[in-house]
Amino acid sequence: MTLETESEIQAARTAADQMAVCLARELHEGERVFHGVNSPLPMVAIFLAKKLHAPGSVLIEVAGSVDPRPDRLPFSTNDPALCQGAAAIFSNADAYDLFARGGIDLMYLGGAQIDKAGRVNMSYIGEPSAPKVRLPGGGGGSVVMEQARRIVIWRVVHDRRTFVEKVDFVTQSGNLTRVVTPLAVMEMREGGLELKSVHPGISVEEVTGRTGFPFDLRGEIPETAPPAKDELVALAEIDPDGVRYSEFAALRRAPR
Amino acid sequence: MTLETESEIQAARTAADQMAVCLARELHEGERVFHGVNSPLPMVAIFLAKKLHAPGSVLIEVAGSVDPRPDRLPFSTNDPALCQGAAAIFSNADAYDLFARGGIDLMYLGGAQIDKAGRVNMSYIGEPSAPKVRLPGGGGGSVVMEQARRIVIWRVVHDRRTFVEKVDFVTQSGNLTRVVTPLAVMEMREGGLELKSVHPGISVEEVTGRTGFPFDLRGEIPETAPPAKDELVALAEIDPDGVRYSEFAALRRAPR
Amino acid sequence: MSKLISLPEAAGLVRDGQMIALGGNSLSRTPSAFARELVRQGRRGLTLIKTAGAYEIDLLCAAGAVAEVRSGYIGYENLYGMAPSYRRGVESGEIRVVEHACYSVIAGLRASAYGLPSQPVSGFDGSDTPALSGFLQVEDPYTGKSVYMIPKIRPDWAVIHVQHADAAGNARIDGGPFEDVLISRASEGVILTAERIAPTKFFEDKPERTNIPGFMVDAVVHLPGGAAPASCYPLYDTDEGAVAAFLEASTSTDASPESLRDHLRDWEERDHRTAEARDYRQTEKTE
Amino acid sequence: MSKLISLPEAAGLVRDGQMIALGGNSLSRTPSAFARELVRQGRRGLTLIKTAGAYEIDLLCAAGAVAEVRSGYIGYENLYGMAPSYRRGVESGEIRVVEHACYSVIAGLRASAYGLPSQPVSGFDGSDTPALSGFLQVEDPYTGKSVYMIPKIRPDWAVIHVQHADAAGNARIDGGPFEDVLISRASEGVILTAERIAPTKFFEDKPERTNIPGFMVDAVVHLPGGAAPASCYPLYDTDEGAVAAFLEASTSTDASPESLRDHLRDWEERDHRTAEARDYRQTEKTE
Repeated sequence: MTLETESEIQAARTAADQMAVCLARELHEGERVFHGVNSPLPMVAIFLAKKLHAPGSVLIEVAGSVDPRPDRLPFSTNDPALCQGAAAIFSNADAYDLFARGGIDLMYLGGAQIDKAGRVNMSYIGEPSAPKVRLPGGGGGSVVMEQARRIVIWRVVHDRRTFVEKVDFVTQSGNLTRVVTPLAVMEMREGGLELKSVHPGISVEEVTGRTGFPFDLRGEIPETAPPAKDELVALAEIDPDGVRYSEFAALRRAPR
Repeated sequence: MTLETESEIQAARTAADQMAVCLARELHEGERVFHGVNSPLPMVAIFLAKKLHAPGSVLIEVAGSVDPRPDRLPFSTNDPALCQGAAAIFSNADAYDLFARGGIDLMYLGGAQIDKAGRVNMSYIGEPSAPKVRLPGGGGGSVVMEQARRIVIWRVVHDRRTFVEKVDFVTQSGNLTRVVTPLAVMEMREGGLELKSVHPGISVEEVTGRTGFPFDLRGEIPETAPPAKDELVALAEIDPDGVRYSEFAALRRAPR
Repeated sequence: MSKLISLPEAAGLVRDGQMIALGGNSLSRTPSAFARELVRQGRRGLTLIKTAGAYEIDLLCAAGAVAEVRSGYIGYENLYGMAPSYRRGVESGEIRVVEHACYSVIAGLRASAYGLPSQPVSGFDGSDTPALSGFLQVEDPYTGKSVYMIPKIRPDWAVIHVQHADAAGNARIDGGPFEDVLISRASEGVILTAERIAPTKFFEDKPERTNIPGFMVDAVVHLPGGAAPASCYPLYDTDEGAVAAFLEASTSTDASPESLRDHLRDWEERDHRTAEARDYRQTEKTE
Repeated sequence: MSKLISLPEAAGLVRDGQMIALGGNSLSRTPSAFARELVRQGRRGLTLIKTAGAYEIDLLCAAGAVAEVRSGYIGYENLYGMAPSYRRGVESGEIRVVEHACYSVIAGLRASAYGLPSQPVSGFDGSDTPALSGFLQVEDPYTGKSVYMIPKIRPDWAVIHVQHADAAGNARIDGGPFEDVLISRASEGVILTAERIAPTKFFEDKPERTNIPGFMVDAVVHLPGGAAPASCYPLYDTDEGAVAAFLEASTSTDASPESLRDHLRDWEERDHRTAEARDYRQTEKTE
């Protein structure tokens, strides 16, 4: 592992906090929200929203538990700890059925490649018949993206390999409303993904330089509201172990 | 209620015992067997077979329990008592799925009308659009008859209204092997239902006279093997309350 | 936020002309008190969904509350015979029937639960039912085999009587679940009547045993004995005398409307009593 | 009649070229020891079915045991990254992939469980997956809407690690059931590995809690710790060190065959020990 500089570490922490807060703000009171495997930031964001402005929202998480209240947030989002305090446990099929009949308001989704049209690749880099990289696959996402009412994508890497002109393979598309990265928040509009806001300390030029498709920059691009004090306090309370940092290479907790 | 004569009562008891034994003989060791609602005689027959020659057969009954061991056989075949001693309980859907994938060897089925071709009506007497009688419907039977490996029909009434030339409505058909009545056992052959055996004390003429379709009588029609001593002893043990008699009008237990 | 309301309030959620899936099976864990309350409130034009039904369907038919029934079997089994009011309603043309097998009712409910316009069902070859009910076939694109598709059945309400519920709507069923988990998923809304209101901790201790999660449920009525005269395992058996009395009254055609009023009056106190006064044995075991 | 056999005997039921559905999900309640035993026995040409898999799929891929994978997701989540042996096998063309969503795997399994040639699945518009995998559409006969049909997935074996089983094959799962009930219904045969062999009375006391009835099950292996290094709720957590060590060894391409042998040898004693010697905490609670 490369040794990270103190400033790189601090920047990553700031970005993780900003992303957790941005993701939490997307969840509204009373909504039903789902996160999949491999989703530490969305998991933290959901518990943050539930603590702040959406206490009545209902989390259905990928291990099947409905509205768990774990003692501590686990690093794996498929951890049995996420059954703690749940009053019900679903089979996976039961959860996907809920999506299929329109019962999920919001899902947080990942993606290895995302293009201007909001299409997501989680399957192959290169030709599927002879792939350069076999990615893990879309998991639940590749069907549910058009079933959840709203899809919010998060990526901790913001570069031209991730945000591409055209994805190599469309694992799924549909219902995308926001993309949250360490640099900015994008919004799905008629013409495709556009810059909604740029995080404090990040320039629009940096974002455009690290994005593989163009934005409409004719209007002013506002600054993302930084984490408010109550958001930071709540974050520290619900995630004292720093699960939200675990997706960042600079901050990655090495496996024991 | 009409008062039954002593001899009528005795004849009905004999017929019920004979039918229970004939039905039990149809279940083979190790098979999976299902009975539906409204099936006292098959229920008794299954427990009789399990006690005698098919201890390893598996009963899936309509209330969902798998291989129950009730303290006493209930009069309703949909009674919660049929959950006692079961190591598993199915939803109805789970049981029907088992049929659908070919997992049931034997099902006992009723039927208001049965014709020579082995087609069964449990739905309508007369035209379905303006029925003379709305029957209860086929229940599970109307799909599973072609899914179980073997279907055995039992009827406690043997008359020309039940065994008809052609049913008014085909609720279902398929996989029929035997029909057991108070008079005889019929067998499904190439040309349709034929007489396999006639119960002791019943003449072939009585059976043909009370059946609405013709039998091939060129060969000799054997007598049904009467209940053996061990069968009668086992019957008395597993059904001391006489659940097997409850389908016979002459013996019907009046509701309290 | 408690979802506990009274039986009259809960029955008031159902509007004339709506489609209701009824929980339980035959004379087991039937939402009987809820059906009686729908009759007291004069509900009309209902479409009833049930794989195999008896008393509560027959009662609603007796009251003229029913426009359509989609079911595999309606009857009381051999102890009591056919359902006279259902039968009369169908034979007179007052009640429309969509002829089903239990398994095709399940398929239609699955279509709804799975977000599909229709669900294939195996079987049904060699039956007049699909033609009568207008069930259509498609050709399986892989094998070329013809398969019947059952159109989606999406009830406005699932009404389910359970042994255990909490104020948030979490529900646990003891004994056979019948189709109750499926109808809770297939329906627009869910109304529970419950023998016992348990603390939420009861569900949190064994979340695997929760059949219906609270977020799917709209209303909970604390209603001990709410399945009677049907049975509720393991709390009480079918009240055979009450079933027989109801049937006797509704079989005599001339006395029917009056006897129905008597029947409803006989049960009214039990249906509307507060949960403290309990006729039916109530165990407080927590597994 | 007891169905209890040893792990080598149980793995011996699986033949080269068969299709296996694996229980659990990701690094939870994975039939890990069973997968290791398949590798020890040199099994080849397997088709693996799992909605979301990690270690046991990757291990079987590392051993060259796998011809085809049908899955929604194969990877270790962010703590460890992608599944290197699976990835290598697919990229080299050695392993065939039928690209799926988790929900389309479920649909294919449902087709098998429901006795259907194929099962419709909602969603999948606007995805390249159906075209790549050859999933075909039919027109719903009622609405005219196009629906993707997923062909039946009928595994030869479902292999499921459970907390509780008896000698007759009754099984109870604590925590999330994932797809395990479905794969038990969809598969030709069922093999259980179990943390604990309970008396049948344990199941009779709460028959509603039995996820898999014994008559569906062919073999039961008493195998405490059989999910490790994956977790088995609530008995043990994921052994992160062991997962990381396995990954590190299988990522260094040159050392791969040898390191795999080492890995199997490291676990052999635990996988083959008699049930008395237990590394993993074993509670004997009966609810």
